[in-house]
Amino acid sequence: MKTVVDKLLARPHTGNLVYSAKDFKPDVDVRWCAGCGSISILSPAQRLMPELGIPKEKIVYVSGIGCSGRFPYYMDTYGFHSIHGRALPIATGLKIARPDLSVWVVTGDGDNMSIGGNHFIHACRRNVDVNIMMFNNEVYSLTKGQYSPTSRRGQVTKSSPLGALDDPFNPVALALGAGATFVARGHDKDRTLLQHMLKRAYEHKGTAFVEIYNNCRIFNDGAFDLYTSAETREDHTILLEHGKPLLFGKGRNKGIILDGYTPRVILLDQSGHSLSDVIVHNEKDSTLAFILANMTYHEELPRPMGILQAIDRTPYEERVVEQIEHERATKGEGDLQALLAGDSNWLV
Amino acid sequence: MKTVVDKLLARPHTGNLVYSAKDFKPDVDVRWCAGCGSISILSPAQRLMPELGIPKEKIVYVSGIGCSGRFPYYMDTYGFHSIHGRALPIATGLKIARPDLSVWVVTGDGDNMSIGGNHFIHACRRNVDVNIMMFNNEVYSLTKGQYSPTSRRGQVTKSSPLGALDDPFNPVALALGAGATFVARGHDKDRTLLQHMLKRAYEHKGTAFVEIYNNCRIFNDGAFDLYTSAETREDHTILLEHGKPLLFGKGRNKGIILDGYTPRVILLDQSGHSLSDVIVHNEKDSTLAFILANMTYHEELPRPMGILQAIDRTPYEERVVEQIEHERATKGEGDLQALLAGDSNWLV
Amino acid sequence: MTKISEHIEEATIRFAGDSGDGMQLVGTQFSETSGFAGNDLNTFPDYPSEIRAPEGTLYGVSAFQIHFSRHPVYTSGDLIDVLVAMNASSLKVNLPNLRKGGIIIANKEGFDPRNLSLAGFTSNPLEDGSLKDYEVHALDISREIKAALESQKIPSKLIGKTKNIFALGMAYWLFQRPMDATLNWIKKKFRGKDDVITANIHALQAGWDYAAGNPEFTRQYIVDRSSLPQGQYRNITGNEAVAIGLVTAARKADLPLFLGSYPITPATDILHALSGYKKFGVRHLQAEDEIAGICSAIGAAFGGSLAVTTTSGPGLSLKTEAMGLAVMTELPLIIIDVQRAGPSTGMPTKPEQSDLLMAMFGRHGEAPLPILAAASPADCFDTTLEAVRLALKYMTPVIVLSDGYIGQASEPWKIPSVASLPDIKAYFSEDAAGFAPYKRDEKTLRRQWAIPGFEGMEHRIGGLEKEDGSGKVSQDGANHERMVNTRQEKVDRIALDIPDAVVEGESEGDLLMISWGSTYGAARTAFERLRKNGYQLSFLHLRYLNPFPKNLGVILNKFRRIVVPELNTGQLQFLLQAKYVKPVTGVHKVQGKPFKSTELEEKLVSLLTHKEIIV
Amino acid sequence: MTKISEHIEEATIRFAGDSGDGMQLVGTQFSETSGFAGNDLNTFPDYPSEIRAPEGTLYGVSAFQIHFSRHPVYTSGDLIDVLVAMNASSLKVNLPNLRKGGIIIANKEGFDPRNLSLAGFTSNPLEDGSLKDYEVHALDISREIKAALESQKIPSKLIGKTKNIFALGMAYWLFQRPMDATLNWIKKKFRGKDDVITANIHALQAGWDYAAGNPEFTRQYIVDRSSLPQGQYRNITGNEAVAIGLVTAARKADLPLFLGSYPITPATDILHALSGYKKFGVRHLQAEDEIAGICSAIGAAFGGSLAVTTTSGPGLSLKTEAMGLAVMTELPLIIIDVQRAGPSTGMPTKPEQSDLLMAMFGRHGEAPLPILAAASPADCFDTTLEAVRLALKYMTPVIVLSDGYIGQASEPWKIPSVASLPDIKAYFSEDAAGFAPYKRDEKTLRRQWAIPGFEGMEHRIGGLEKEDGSGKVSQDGANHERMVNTRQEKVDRIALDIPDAVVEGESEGDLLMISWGSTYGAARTAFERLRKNGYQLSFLHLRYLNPFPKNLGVILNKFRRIVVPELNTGQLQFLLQAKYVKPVTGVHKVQGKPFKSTELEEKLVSLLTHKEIIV
Ligand SMILES: Cc1ncc(C[n+]2csc(CCOP(=O)(O)OP(=O)(O)O)c2C)c(N)n1
Ligand SMILES: Cc1ncc(C[n+]2csc(CCOP(=O)(O)OP(=O)(O)O)c2C)c(N)n1
Ligand code: SF4
Ligand code: SF4
Ligand SMILES: [Mg+2]
Ligand SMILES: [Mg+2]
Repeated sequence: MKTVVDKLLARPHTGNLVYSAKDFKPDVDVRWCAGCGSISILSPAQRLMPELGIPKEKIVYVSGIGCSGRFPYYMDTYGFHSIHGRALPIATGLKIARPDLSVWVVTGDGDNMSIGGNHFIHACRRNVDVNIMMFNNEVYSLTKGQYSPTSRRGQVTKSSPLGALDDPFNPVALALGAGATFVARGHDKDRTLLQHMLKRAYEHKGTAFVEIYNNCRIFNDGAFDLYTSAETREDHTILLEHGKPLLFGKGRNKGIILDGYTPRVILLDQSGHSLSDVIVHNEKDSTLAFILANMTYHEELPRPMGILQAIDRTPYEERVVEQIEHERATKGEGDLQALLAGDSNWLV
Repeated sequence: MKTVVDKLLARPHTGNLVYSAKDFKPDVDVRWCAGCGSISILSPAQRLMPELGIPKEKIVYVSGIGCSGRFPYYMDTYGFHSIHGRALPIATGLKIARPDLSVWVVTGDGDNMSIGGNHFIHACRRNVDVNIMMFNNEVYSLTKGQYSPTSRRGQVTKSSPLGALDDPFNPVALALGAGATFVARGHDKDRTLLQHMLKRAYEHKGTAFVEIYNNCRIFNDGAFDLYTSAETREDHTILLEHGKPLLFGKGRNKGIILDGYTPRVILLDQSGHSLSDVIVHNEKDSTLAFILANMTYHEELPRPMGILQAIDRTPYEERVVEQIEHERATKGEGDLQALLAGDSNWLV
Repeated sequence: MTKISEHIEEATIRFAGDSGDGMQLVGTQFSETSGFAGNDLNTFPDYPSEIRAPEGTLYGVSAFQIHFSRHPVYTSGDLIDVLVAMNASSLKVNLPNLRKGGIIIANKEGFDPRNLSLAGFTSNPLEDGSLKDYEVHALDISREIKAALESQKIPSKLIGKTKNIFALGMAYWLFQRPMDATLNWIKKKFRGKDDVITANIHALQAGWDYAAGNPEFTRQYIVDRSSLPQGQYRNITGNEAVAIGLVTAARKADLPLFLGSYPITPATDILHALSGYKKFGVRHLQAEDEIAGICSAIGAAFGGSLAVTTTSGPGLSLKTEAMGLAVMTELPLIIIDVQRAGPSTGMPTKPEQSDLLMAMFGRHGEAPLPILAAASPADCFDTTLEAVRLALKYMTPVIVLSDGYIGQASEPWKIPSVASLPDIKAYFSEDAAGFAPYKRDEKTLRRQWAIPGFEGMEHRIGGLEKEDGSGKVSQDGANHERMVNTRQEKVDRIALDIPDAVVEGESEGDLLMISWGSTYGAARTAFERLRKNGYQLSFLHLRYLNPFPKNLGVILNKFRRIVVPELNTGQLQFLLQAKYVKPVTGVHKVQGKPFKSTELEEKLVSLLTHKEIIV
Repeated sequence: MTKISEHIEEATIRFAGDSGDGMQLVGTQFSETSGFAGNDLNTFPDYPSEIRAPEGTLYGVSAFQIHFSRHPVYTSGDLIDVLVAMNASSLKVNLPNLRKGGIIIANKEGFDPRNLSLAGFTSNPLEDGSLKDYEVHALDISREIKAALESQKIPSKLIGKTKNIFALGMAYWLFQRPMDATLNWIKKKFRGKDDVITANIHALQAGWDYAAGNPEFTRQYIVDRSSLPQGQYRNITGNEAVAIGLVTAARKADLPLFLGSYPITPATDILHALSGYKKFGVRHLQAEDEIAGICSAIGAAFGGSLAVTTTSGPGLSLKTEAMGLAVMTELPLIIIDVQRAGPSTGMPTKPEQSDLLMAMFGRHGEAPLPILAAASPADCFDTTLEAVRLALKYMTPVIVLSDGYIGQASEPWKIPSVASLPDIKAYFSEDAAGFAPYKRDEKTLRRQWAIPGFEGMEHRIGGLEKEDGSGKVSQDGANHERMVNTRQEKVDRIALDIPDAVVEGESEGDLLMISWGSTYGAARTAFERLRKNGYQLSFLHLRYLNPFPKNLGVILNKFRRIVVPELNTGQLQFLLQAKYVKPVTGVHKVQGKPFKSTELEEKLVSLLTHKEIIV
């Protein structure tokens, strides 16, 4: 049965549908520090929006608290700058209530991995169709520099003056362990890759998790240089491409093979290794995805960038709708008067 | 510097140190339903205690809320029946403050995977030396039968009269994704295995996670029969033993091989397969652990029981103590008067 | 054998036995039948916190009590007239509440040595004369059933399952109740299992016949139809009333209904009911915890749903931060708290009214929101509708307080026709031109409800303080003060939109009793009885706890003494004293049990006879 | 060039510039130096919520204010006497608070067209005469430094970094301050970087010389030593005072200290400080969220630690359920809430006093606990010690309320000798014989503290209601009521163990002002000034908000009018009215800023001149 909301939403979009990136730039000044990685993440996101070909009023950005949380103010769509760690449950309720919307969550390593950790793993499990952009700067920035669940062991911060004692989460491994269907990683210095992954995340039906390395100039400057700077990045990252062999390095002369279950680096055409020994990436193989995810903190291995896994599973909100439709199809629309009357009643 | 607590705890244990299981049975009647799996889990736990060879006052059981939460009342040690989902942070604080204690957490699939999920993954990451017994009955029992995060999709419960829409967590996979060092699984019908695993969990330095299938007679009866009943269990479970090939089935004539990264069942000495093709279990290999964990919901594969992974990583509380000792060794014991005086002060 | 049949005004019967004995079931049947018979009634199920406590134990006793009358009934009864005790423990536990001279129907099987010792009896009360003050009917139910059903050659394992039905049959005879409703129910419930049907039907009849044919039973009691207003009736519990109230309100407001909830006793029934209403398009998320429950509801509210979250005390504690967000974002949201005995886990299955001050103040910062409380099972329906009306009209979260007593108790409810129900309206933003998210309606101060999908109204909301009107983030001091006051003013203005408080009895004078929530039943009963006995006092029930009705202050000043009975240590008392700076006498009970009307009666009598104020 | 030097009673200087201009740093130096010079003082850092807001913006202005005097000082000053403005925005933002005739030292570089437009100036205030009411000294600091340091051939990028130090030098000249302390600090701070040291040393001197040699500067102001009691002093912020207070209390009680916390502005400094005190054996867990923070502390308390959790409003909201558990398990626990402007995220960097009612009632069920509030930065130390004393002596969680103002403000603190500090004792169970976890001390009602490791005292605690004494789980109604009352009584008895409230001024009469928390400073200043001006009024400061001092009721009844200034909409006012049923006049400010003493003064004067009660 249609409600007034359905009727209001049925009104046709009257304005132009061909947008440019700047249609998504509200005229407020961006309050991130000059040189903050977040600024470099914002632009591919803004450039992606016109590509979606949907009315901007159908797009919602939900964020938690953190520097990253300011994102919605800089994207001229509907937005919700919620409370710390709760962007995902809010987005979940919104998407279940409104499957017609394109729902994005912008969060941070503290917001999503620390206080929001439970909502994150349950989002991965439920597979509601929301796209998660996690700005990982390996520190709590808005609160001026404490270690986070992705900070490295030994990292010196305001709350770990003698070095952090925790080992970090491996966000992509956590997502896979929790049952996420779409898991990817990128960084603030490669906007093209980022825009591509965000597009894929948008197209993916179900929860899409994109970890984005984000350089915090003030509290953790250079944390990702090894993986993002022109000099070192070829040798220290590997770009995952579906169906392609895992090659990297200047001149792509290095590859990843499995010895036992453990990934190792080989030099092509040396020590008798050939291209055929090299692992071929397969987004649909969740075991491989986990093997790749586990490469993360091994300094002798390149850090995987790109889409680790993209498998299909019906999004949760579709199941909700199906169940309702099926029930209505078989039992008919609910009769309110009958509900009030109940199964057994009597006349006085 | 020693505090009064150190002094009080330095008092020697005066009583007998040779216990029997019944020394750990308080004289209260067990209020679990007749035939509840929990009762079968209690006894191996009680039988294990004397084996530990430590004074009972050094043992603490912390639980959350749920049927499983009653456990501490049935174990005559120190105990804390806390609030829903919070047993782990309480145990974490206790263990960091008191590394001398043997700290056990008893929780349920709702308590630990639902409301307690964040504390669970952070415990796995931090690796505080607590032993987690998760009673998984794939339902919320104390609240009289709603589906839980480990309930199967389609499961009909009071809160899913038309079938649950969620896919379940795979608790062992989640633990691995979160970085757990010790991950095991058992069930209420095999007390010997259970007692053995709990012993190993106790010996493990760091967070030990033991998922225990627990039959709820009232709200989810028979959920695990396939894996626990005498007729079916050999064919539907596989016992993981370090260094041993993965064999199962009546007469252990079936084995698990990897085809690509995917486990498959083979019949030994058929279709040209021999024992040498069969995977050999290695508790120290976290990739293998994940492969095995992923077998969980594949009905054509046997369900792994036993210890999936046991790797070494310094427990968090030891790091805390080390950091303090090191600081004291290098900078000396803190001088309170100096702390009050601060770096810069003046005379009036 | 001649039997006397006596007309009586009212009676209270209690079925008590082991968790496994099916007492809840026969209790429900007896109340349905009493309803059909035109009585007004009130029931209360009373079960152990253990799921299946060991058989025969004191803490394992499960009971169901029905108070039925030819007059209006407001409580499930103070004292028991007829106690059906299936075992020794259920006798032991309930004897203290049995009226002297009351009837005991005891199943001897439950009084074997093991049961007696579990109940802590040193000798068998059925034999040692300790029950001489009561009319005791002891029988071996199984034997009687076997005897009666011999002919039917019914498998004896089935017979064991019909003991409760046999007892029900006896109870029906005792009150001359027609059995057809139950007979139909049996046929429906066990459709397909013919042997079960026959067994039960015969057991029911056998129970009736046993009493009829047994010289011990000399009297039948007839409770005549009550003068309930004409109409179609059903029995309804408070939790059911909330659930269908929400569906109704959503239909009335023409909004989709969203529930974000996490199970918790005694609120879970609401989740259960709503999860079954798929036909009505209800979307529900059983969230990972209470925080996700309310946050998902906030998200759904942002999307244009009538959003609801349901919980009990511990869950309300966890929702505090998100409630503050709902206050700040000024989104409509219904928060239902079925209170239980705290603090902490407390006594989860027992009712209490101790969340009022937390509902009022349990958020950091200045975060006011409206609070309503339901007075009875049926009133849960109306209160829910009213909460929704206010939430939508003022764009605000609203807390509805119920409790474990009215949530699970039931009473007859006159089924309203949908058409007759009050209108409820949602106010969506209409015009993109000049749109601003915090532009307010002048009268209600309601802000805009512009949901994603509305073209040209793209905007951002959140937890940071924002500029009034534009809704832009603002950290300006003067603006903050204005917003804090506006949020308060918005709630205060609701006082102009709700009915004035109504005083019953003397319109002014010595003593005014004020009840709220489930205290209503006992308070009204006591009030009416005292009035009947010629006492001069007044009575007022408060549904609206924040804001208070606008005439409340004036009313308070018309009385020398204000008395507030509460199942807490004086929370409404505290609010009234703070707001009206007038001393209030509290009557407090914190035992995880509702007031007995007699308790209040005695208290009031002593107050009315000693004139000095007691604070 | 002759300069007059004038002795003045007190002054307020404010250094204002971009986040990057190092204003906090020079502000700190100026206050240290003023301390050394024997002034009493009070400082407040005032920085934007953005980490590094864009340069030159209004919202990016970062400032540090110092109020120093030869008399006792209780606030960081109402009006600014000297404003150092490094750019146009910092002038724009602070002008409203600059005393007419006040001095402006402006860095011309910050007044270029771009800066002017960012600040919203249409013309340059340094030139358009709009500042004629002030004494303006405009100069191009970089140029002056270059000129002065030419000889030193210092790399110009370094020079850019010394502008703030140059300005500091000017300020030092203005108040004839010795510079040695700052010189030493420079040498210490930049040890190893000789060029930086020289650059700064010369810049400082250059600033001094510039003022000294500049005919525009005709006057130096001398604020003489105050009559602070003799002793060793330091500057201390409230957050520092809490941190070292906790370490001290733990030492005094001879307990290990455990902190379970999650970062949140403005409380995080306490976590920062304690995480550095490893030498003192402090164990801390930066938890995954506030719930884990308090729960880990509860676990540590169960294990025998002095357990603490620190947070601000949103975090306190999240801790509610666990606070209830701490109340139920009766474990000692210190909960520190550094309040900020709410509701929800609100204005995170601004102070407010709006968590009082939540601290009091923000838990489901009846869950009373003691509440203390600190009055000033230094008072945070004593209040923390007192909170620990009560937590251990009564086995109860205790909430300490501070706020973002006193948390970050600093004042001179007379360094106590450890020996002189009050004793604090932990009460552990001694005897396994006859041990029961809820056996109580008769006087305090304190239950047993038997920690794991104590032989023969194995027991279980938890959130379910338990039998008094034995501590066994009990769902018995009478026991529950007894326990609810006992938990309340235990808190109430603390009133017998704390100092009586003290009235200053008239011991009875017309008007009594009651302050709590950080309102103390402005209230006392206003009170003393009014007394000096011959007004008759009285003043009382409340450290203990639950329970209130036992003589408070008696005191209230001695006055016709009670006035309570609060940075909220009347929360203490509400508590007083509810408890003492006496009307209280509230003075409310909810602007994320502390009261100015002059605001209160005016309000009080109007009250004192219009005698009718205002509620
Ligand atoms: C309930 C609550 N707890 C704590 C805070 C304080 N807080 C704000 S942001 C933040 C951490 C942010 O870290 P991250 O998510 O990594 O964001 P970043 O600033 O690094 O982008 C914290 C602890 C808060 N606002 N609310
Ligand atoms: C804060 C809070 N929320 C909800 C509840 C209600 N509750 C008690 S136990 C439980 C779920 C228990 O499920 P599980 O952990 O699987 O334990 P089981 O009873 O199945 O052993 C819930 C939702 C509670 N006690 N506290
Ligand atoms: S503090 Fe770090 S993360 Fe935050 S805006 Fe500045 S650079 Fe970016
Ligand atoms: S309800 Fe289920 S889990 Fe709980 S005690 Fe009974 S059988 Fe065990
Ligand atoms: Mg971060
Ligand atoms: Mg369970």
